[in-house]
Parts: sequence; C-alpha cells; structure tokens
Amino acid sequence: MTELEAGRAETLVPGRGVTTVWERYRDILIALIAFAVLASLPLFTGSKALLDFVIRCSAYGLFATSLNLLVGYTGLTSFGHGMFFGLGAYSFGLIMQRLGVPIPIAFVATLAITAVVAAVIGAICVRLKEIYFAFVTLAFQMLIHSTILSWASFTGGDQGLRGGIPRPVFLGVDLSNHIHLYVASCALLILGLLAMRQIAQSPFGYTLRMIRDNAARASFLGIDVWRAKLTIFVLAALFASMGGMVMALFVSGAYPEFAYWTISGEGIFINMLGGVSTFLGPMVGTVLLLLLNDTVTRFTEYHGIVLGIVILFFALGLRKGLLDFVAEWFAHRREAGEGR
Amino acid sequence: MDLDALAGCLSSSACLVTQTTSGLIIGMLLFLVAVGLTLIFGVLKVVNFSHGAFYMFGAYFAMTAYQLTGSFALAMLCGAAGTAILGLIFERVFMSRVYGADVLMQLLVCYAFVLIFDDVVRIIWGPEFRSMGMPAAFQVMPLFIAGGVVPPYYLLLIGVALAAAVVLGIGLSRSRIGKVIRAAAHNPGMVSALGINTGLIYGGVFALGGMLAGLAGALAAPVRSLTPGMGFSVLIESFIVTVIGGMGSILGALIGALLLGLIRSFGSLGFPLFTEGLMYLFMVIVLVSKPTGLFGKEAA
Amino acid sequence: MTRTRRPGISRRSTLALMGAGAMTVAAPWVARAQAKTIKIGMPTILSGRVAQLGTSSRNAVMLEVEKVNAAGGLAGRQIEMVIRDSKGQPQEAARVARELVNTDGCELLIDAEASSGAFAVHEVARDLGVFCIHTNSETSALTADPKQHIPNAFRTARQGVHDSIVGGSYAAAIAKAKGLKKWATCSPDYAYGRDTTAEFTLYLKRFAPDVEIISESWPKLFQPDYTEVVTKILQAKPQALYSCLWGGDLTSYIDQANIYAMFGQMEVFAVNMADYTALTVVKNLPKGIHSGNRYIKTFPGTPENAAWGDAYKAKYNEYPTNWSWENATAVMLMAEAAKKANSADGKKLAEALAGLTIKCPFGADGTVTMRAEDHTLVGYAIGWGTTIPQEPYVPEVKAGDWKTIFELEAEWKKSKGYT
Amino acid sequence: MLQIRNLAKSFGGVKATNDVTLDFPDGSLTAVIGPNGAGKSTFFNLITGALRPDAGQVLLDGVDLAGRSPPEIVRHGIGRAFQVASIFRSLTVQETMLAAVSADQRTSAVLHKRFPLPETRDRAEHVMELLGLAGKRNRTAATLSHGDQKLLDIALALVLEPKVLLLDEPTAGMGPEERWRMIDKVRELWESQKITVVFIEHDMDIVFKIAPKIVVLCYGRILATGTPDEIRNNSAVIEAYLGTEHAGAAA
Repeated sequence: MTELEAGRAETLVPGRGVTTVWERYRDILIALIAFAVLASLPLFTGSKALLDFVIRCSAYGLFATSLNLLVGYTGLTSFGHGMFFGLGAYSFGLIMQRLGVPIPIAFVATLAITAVVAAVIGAICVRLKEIYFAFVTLAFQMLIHSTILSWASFTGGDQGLRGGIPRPVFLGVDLSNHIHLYVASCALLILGLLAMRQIAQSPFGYTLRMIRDNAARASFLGIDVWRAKLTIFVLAALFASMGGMVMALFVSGAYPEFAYWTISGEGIFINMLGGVSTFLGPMVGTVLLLLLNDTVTRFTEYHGIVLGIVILFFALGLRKGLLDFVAEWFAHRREAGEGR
Repeated sequence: MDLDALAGCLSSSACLVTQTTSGLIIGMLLFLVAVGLTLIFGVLKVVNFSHGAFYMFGAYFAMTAYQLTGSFALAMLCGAAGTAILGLIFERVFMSRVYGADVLMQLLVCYAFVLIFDDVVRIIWGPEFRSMGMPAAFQVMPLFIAGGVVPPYYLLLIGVALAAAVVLGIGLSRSRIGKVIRAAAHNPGMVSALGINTGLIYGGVFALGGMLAGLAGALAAPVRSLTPGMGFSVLIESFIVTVIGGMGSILGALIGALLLGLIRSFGSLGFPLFTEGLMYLFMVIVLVSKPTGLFGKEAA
Repeated sequence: MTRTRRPGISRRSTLALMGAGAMTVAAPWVARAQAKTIKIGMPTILSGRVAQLGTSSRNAVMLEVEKVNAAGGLAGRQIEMVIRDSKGQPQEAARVARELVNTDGCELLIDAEASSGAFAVHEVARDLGVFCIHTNSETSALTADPKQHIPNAFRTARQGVHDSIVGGSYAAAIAKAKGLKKWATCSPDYAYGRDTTAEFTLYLKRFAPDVEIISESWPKLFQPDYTEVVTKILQAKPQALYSCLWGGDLTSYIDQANIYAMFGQMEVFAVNMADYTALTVVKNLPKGIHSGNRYIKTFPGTPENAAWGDAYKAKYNEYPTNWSWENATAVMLMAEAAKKANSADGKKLAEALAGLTIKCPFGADGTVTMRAEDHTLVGYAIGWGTTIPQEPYVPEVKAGDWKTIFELEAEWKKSKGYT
Repeated sequence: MLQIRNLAKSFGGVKATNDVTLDFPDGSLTAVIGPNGAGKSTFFNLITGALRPDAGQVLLDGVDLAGRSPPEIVRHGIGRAFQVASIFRSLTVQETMLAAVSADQRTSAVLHKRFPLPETRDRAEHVMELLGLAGKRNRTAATLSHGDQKLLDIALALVLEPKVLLLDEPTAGMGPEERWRMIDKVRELWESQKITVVFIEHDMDIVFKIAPKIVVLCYGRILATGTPDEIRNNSAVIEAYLGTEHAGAAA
C-alpha cells in the first residue's frame, strides 16, 4: 500500500484551480482582446455576411454555452433549454412592440421574466434525475411551443411576431444600424461568456462539478443540491434568453421555431460537436455548426445526408467533441514527449 | 374551449362509441410504433430516436410492393420484413458501436440517421407526397355498432395491433427466447457468460422493434399520405406514449397509447385548439408525479 | 502534409482538411466583382414536408427566366438565379435572404417562402431596401396591413381574402339552392387555416344568412391522423363541410374520411382540392368535391394557359402547382417592369411595377395587374367548380367576379382598420 | 454528545433498525459490528439523514436531528465516509478539499469570486497533510489508488470539522496489511482531533484491538455493548456469530 504512505516527496507545483492574481485577470484580458478584434472587424472588411455570421454566432453561442453550464458542468441534460431561447426572443419582441420602452429596459425586463419562468419550471424539473429530467424539460418545451402556437392573439401564432421589432436609439446606440447591432451583439456575447466563465470558475462552479460527479456525496457535505441545481437552471436560462434576444434583434421578429425542441436539439448537437469538457467547446461547436449549415445549404438541398455523415464522423469516429479531441490529443502528445 | 360539445358527447352513446373507437384506432397504431421504442429501450437501453424512420420506410415499402403486385397482404409483409432487415443492419453496423457510450452520443447517431433516412427517401421516392390507396376489399360501407361508426379497415388495424400486443406479452413472459431477452435486459454480462450471443439478441430486438414500426407504417399507408419526414410526428407521439407508460414496459406502452388516443379523440371535442398541448400537459403531470412513468420500474 | 505516413497522420490530415474547409467557406465573403448579369436571389423551401412546392416554384421561375434571357434579359442584363433552401424555417429564410443580397450580390429577391418565412424575408427587404416579390404567401395581412407596407416589396401570390370572397359567394349560391344550413369546418390550426376559414364563413353567411356553423375542427398542420376529426364531424351531422387543408394533409384526410363514407353524407367544399399535386395523388377521389382553382390548365380556358401548362409538364414531367403560376407571374412582371423602366435597378423596377398591367396566361381576362395602392396582384383567374377523378379533374369552373371582389375587399379592409 | 433514542426503521415489514438506544460520549471511539444484514449501514443512514427514521430521536448535544435532510445534519456536525469511497471523480484532491471547505463555510454558492476562496486554503491544507494526501494534491480523484480514494473520502468528512465522524467500513476492500495501516490512521485521527468517532468494521482482530467500546447489532437490535473483553465473553454475541455462520454454511 505504497499509495497510502503519505508525504512521499512530490514536487509541489501550483495546483490546478489555485488562482494566482494573473489568472484572475487573464480571462478579462482575453475577453477585452477578443472584443477588440471582433469590434474592429468592420474596419477591415465590408462583408455584411461575415458580420451577420458573427451576430448569429453570438446568439447561438450564448445559448449553447449556457446549455453547457447544465450539461457539461452540472450533468443536467436538458432537452428543453431552447424554451428560454424562444422565451427571450418573444418577451423582448413583445415588450418592444407593445410597450415601446427603451431597449435596455426591455432587456432587463425580459431577463426578469425569464428568471421567474425558469424558477417555476426549474423547481419542478430539477427534482428529476438523468433521462427523466431530459424528458420533463422536453415536455415543458413542447408545452410552451404549443402555447405560443395556440395563443395566436398574443403571440401571432405560427406566423410569429410580425411587423418588425422597433429599435429606438438609446444612449447613441442605434440597433437598426447593422454595425451598431453587430458591435452590440459582440459585446453581449463577450460579456455573457465572461459572466458564464466566472460562474464556472467560482466556488459555485465547483459546487456544480461536485453535483455532476456525485450529487449524494455533495449533499453529505452540506450542499443543498436541489437549490444549487435550480440556481444554475435559472442562470443558464438567463443567458439562453440573452441569445434569444440577439436572435430576435437579428431577424427583427420572433418565431415559434425559436421555442421548438429542434433548437434544444441543435444546442445539444453544438455541445457534442465542440466538446463539453472545455469552456469554449460550445463556442467552437457553434462556429462549426453554423459554418457547416451555411456552406452545405449553398451547394445542395440534400443537406440532411451531408450533415448526417458529419455527425456520424463525430459520434463514431472522434467519439467526442472537437475541442475535447484536440485537448486530449495535446495531452497525449505531451505525455508521449515526457515518456521519451 | 368547447366544453359543451364534450359534455354533449359524453351523454350520447353513439358519440361515445365513435369517439372511443376513434381513440382506440389512433392508440393502437401508436402502440405498434411505441412498443418497438419501449422494447429497444428496455433491452438495449437506447432511446431510438430514429424509430420514426422505420415507420416511414414501412409505409414506403408497402406502397411500392402494393403498386408492383397489387396484393395488400404482400404489401404488409414487405413493409414489416423490409424494416426488420433494415433494423438488423442498422443495429449491427452502427448502433452496436455506441453501446456504453454517453446517451447523448447514441442520440446523436440516431439523429444523424433521421436526417440521412429522410433524404434517402427523398432521393428514391421523390419529395412529393404519395398515396398508396385503399385496397378494393376495404372500400365498403362502415359498420354501425351501438350507434357508432367503425370502418372495417380499422377493425383489421385494431386486430393486428392487439394480436401483436398479445404475442409480444406472452412471448416475452413465457417463451425461452423471451426469457433470454429479459435476462439480457437485466444482466447482459450474465447472459453472455452463459454462452448466448448478446449481439444476436440485440440485433434481433432492434429488428423486432423496427418491424413493428414498419408494420404500423404499412398499415397506415392506405390512409395516410406518404412524405419524407412523415415519421417525425409519429415518433414524438410514440415517445410521449413510452414516457407516460414507462420506458421499457410493454403494458405501459399499450395503456399509454390508448390514453393518448382517448385524449386526442375527446380532447378534439372539448379543446379543439389545444389538443396537442393537452398531451404535453399530461406528460408533464405524469413525469412530475411518477418520473418512471405509469408502469415503469424504479431504476436500481 | 508531406510527412511520411505513420499512425496519427490521419488525424492530422483531418485537421488540415478542416482548415481547408474553413478557407473555402471564407471565400464567399469576398464580394465578387459586379458582372453584366443580374443576380436574382430566391429563398424557398427545398427540403422537408413542402419541398415539392418549393421545387415547383423553382421550376416555374427557371422556365420563365429562360424565356426572358432568350429575349435579351432584364433591360439587357442576363438573369442569373441564385436559389437556396430555407428548410421552411423563418430564421433561415431571413439569413438566406440577407446572405443572397450581402454575399452573393443579388440585386433583386423573389421570396418563394410560405407565410411565416415571407414575413421574415419582408423584414430583410425592409432592412436592406432590396426589391422583393413575395410569390407564395397568401396571408392577406402581408400587403393589406399598411404597417407592413414598404415601397420595395410586392406580392404575386393570390390573396386569402380574394379566395374567401369568391368561395363564400359560390358556396352560398349552392347552399341556397340545396338548402344547406348546417355547416362544419375543418382546417389546419395555423394562421392560414384560421384566417381563410374565418373569412370564408364570413362571406358565406353574408350571402346566405341562415347558414349556421355547428362544428369546428382544427387539426394540426401535418397531422398524420384525422380519425378523431372525421368522427367528430360525423357526430355533428352537418349538411356541408368546408376545409382549407392542403397537399398531403388533404389527401390523408380524404383517404381517412372515405372509409367512414363521409363524402356521401355531406357536400364538401375544399378550397385546395383542385391542385394537381392533390388531384393526381388521391387514388379514390370522391366525385363532386367543390374546390377553388389553384392551378389548372383548363382555367382560364385559354390557349395561352393550356400551352403554359403543357410546356411546364413537357419540361418537368409533372403538372405545375399553385406556387408555380404565382412564381412565373413574378418573373413576367419583372420583365415587363424592366422594359417599362428600361432598367434592372431595384428602385426603378419598383416604381415601374406599381400599377403595372401585363398580359398573362393566368389573368381572368388575359391580364393581371400589380395594384399600386397595396402592391398585391389582382385580376388573376379565380373560380370554383366540382371535381371528377380524372382529367380534366375540374370540368367546369365558375369564375369569380373581380368587381364584387374589389367591393367586398375594400369593405373588409375597412372593417380590419387597414384603411 | 450523540444520543440515539428508540430509533426505528422498517422496510416492508422487516425491521432494519428496531428500537435502538445508544449514547456516544464526546471524544469516544466506538466500533459497530454485527453479522451481514444486521442493519449497521441502515443505522448510519438514519443518523445522517440518508434515510428518514420511522420513530425515535437522534440528539446531538440535545438537538433532535431525526428526519432532517443530510445537508442540515452535516451542518450540525455529523460527518460521514462511505463503505465504497464516495468521491468526486473528475476533481483533483486539492480541488475536492477546497470545495468541501467552501461547502462548510457556506460559500459554495458564491458567484462573484474565483475558486478557491483564500480562507478555504488553510483547512484544506491541514487535512491533506493530516491524511498524507498533500503530495497527491494535483491528482484527479479517479486516478487515485483504492486506498487513497478511501482516505480522500474520510478527508472529505474530516475537513468539515465534525463533532461526530461516522466511518462505514474504512477498511473495506483492502488487503490485510493495508487494513492495519488504515485503522492506525483512524486511531491517530481520533487521538489528535479529539472528536467522536463511530466506525463499522468486519475484521474482529481490528475491532478488539483498537476500539475501547463496541456495539453489536443483530437484526436491527442492539445485541450487546461493552468493552472488547465484555463483548468477547458475551454468550449472545458468540451465538449470533456462530449462528449466522451456520446459517451461511447451510445456504
């Protein structure tokens, strides 16, 4: 039992998860650089399509990364996360259309509405475990989708919110201007990612990891598992809702498809594509999926077959997301190098 | 909402009979699809998201066979046998590679095939919707039972589905193969240690599940239009059925399917604009009060 | 990757492939130089449940574009169509439309989307100011609602309310003649189904005031099984049934209602029956279903119309759909407008198009007009008749009267607060 | 002082814990033994809130904890380790300890600061040193040896600074030599930390050697309590053990 013989001198390296001052501010620095690069993009290219692409990446990226807080960090596989994407788009669109308040107020109000709805639904859902959690979230999603379709007088039914979403100028920001919308989307994406990164690296983030690994043990450490799960369910919903708002601004409307289960499915797919064990995996997955979608639809209307084969390549070939694969590949290389 | 209509129907025997049989018809076809789903989950622990595709292939196979031969019986046989073979190949070549992997990986493989199969159908049979047509033998006046209307073709449909339920129920509980399958569901390691080829059992169960879905598709072909992607809404409904009834339970699938059929047939009277929503509401209620479904067993 | 082969190379080359993929993907973002050709972008539905209609839209457009190009193009510029699949999702339709304009350099748009997609593309047209013709959305509000109105967008699709006025008056005449007082409706539960049904019953009751709707059914769009709907209608025992189910849903419904012998028990008015996609597919089409015309080559019964239908069939080996004529009309109108404006510029085209009347095989009197006030097509052939199970499927079509249509449409707009 | 009063729990008519009354004075070290199925683990589960008792009281310093949730009971000062090491497989040893301290300091829901909080360091460090896990601080828990995983499990309980520590078979699944090392560690901890320790153990040699007090459970009841010598000579205990051995041989 050599392992128990403690104190065998191993070199003391600064531990993983032990933050230095540098690390504390590293994320903020990276975020600032990323934002600077993205925001200056319009200076170098006149391509509106590229800007459109980044806006869509913001919407889906916020959504997919927030889903990863549930799937990857907490082990809660939600099949209904898309409901908050739809909820964000609809609440924001409806508030702007009906009340005509300034955009920041509508933004905050939408987040508040999302929080309340997510708290109610989450309180019911997080009691269930594993696949049953997935089922019940899916059922709620479909219920909300059905409601949007049925409540046509309020939501516009299958036609969605028509007539455009008004985008009055606030604080000099004019979101009906393409560049302004682009920069605002990038800002939301970066701020959202930064906030989610903070959640993931906070003590609460580690509480989530404990729950994912062993919820029963976590409760014997004095952690209220139900409450922690509910908290992250609501937090993730907020970021998904932000993604929905970006999408609503982009298409200047909201459609029932935003609240359909396929959005949740795409979120899961993005996570699997990019990888769930790294923070930026879902972001990589988002870019991959959107690139794939946009290119394939340009060349063939049989995109189902092409997309299907790509998925099979990931599922049967790599067996993990791209970033997970790359990370492991590097780890292997390093080990091999050390072994020599 | 139209609760008067619902109350009116509940007090009329003709309406009761007709709507109940209509619920039965919807339910029994759903049962055929759902029982395959639940069987595959029960034994293989895989949520076969591509199950709807087998229903679709069953319908297309049946239509093609019917157009070539003009024989209804042969059409049904082709629908069932074709999908059984397809299921076997699908399981052996692809699904068997992701057992033990993350549930999400399995779902992803199934999702890939939903996309691929739909496009394959589009390439072979074209994007337009098709119709098989009702065989002349069934183009007869409907029967009147206790004031309710029942078409003979639907009697056949209910009969076939009930027969399948009985054969499955007895087969699984009484026959040797059934016992091996149940053993494989509970303890695959033990079964393979006994020298039984689990791969064969898994492939067989998948083929059986696919066959049942294909049979449902074939039976539906004369009365439903055939399009690529037709399996999708059926998949969603049979999925609800299995969740309500309890994943892995055959009795659960039967009861769940009948409940859903009745919700549809009576819901369309009382809540014509929220029939769909009613099903999801019911699903939420069942899941919250008993997560494993009405007849599901608590996981050990 | 010139290294020698060894384990692991496959992974590396995969990564390299992906890098290469990213480059080719990036390529489209580099705006291409303007050619003399004019590109017209067309988002439409080429996959999923209604792919058939999108394909028929594409077919019709290509048929007409060939003619225009042979005749010298759009104000001297050859047309190049860029047609892309939106999968029937509004957000994809919006994205594709933007991409067509921003990346592919399309100067004009033909929006061949179904309703919700059309509203999404409409926002893109509003945003980018690009010339756009909606060819398939029949939802009245798209052009009738002044809030939707923009100078650069038009519609060549039939308009729901026109259909309902003609259908309502036709059905009312039969209701009076045969004494059909108790009616049921069965329509798909989405905006088109609800609006069209409401408008139809409005005009039915207006022309035949003692008609009563005793039962309504709202199956979901693409619902596979209608058993509960069929039995519900049978229970209600109406004398007549109205339905605006369409395509595969309609044929499913007919097959399922058939085995309940429903068609012998009531008069059926199915506005979307007289469409070749449905007519040619249903195996046991009951006789005597009343239907509005969608596209039928015998109505209007002119040689031009018959010739167009035959040319389409000759080229694509199937009959045109309702969406086909609507898209063909869009190209015809653009060609004439370009002639009039002597330019293919979107702004000038739009100015020329508003109020333009052209000769057209689909016109009730041989012409159709793009009405100036609300940018929607009027004067197209519209009528109702009864079906038979073989060609010509609808032997006699009773044409609707455009004078009545205009009067009632104006009234309807007022009642909706649109004028 | 942990006092158990008339604790009872039955499963479908079978009394898994039947009217158990016991005292565990502060700073005591007690071994719980009994044949298989005697209800030892159930007894622990009732005390820690994993199971809800049908009747009875679990008094810690006079506060009744019976029927409360595991987090609540933990916060009152009853920590436990499991028969099968219950750890967080993907976290490193150090992360595990830091997160556990966070949980104890009620900072496990803190969002605005980075993990780990500075105030969690000393305690985590202390317990890692105490159990000899400091050298393996950067190892992922899943990659630890079986023995180290059990130590980590105990460390998890200990880092909460409990008043009472319940150890469910700390030596389960270990080889003979490893067992002794583990049990020495437990004894050492008990002596140095001055806490109440209750442990379940199968190995009689171990029990009789180190436990000052022994409780024997059988069919959910207390068969006997006392010092090793008293237990060794208790006829009921001997019969119970011999009896089960006979029954086991027969089956």
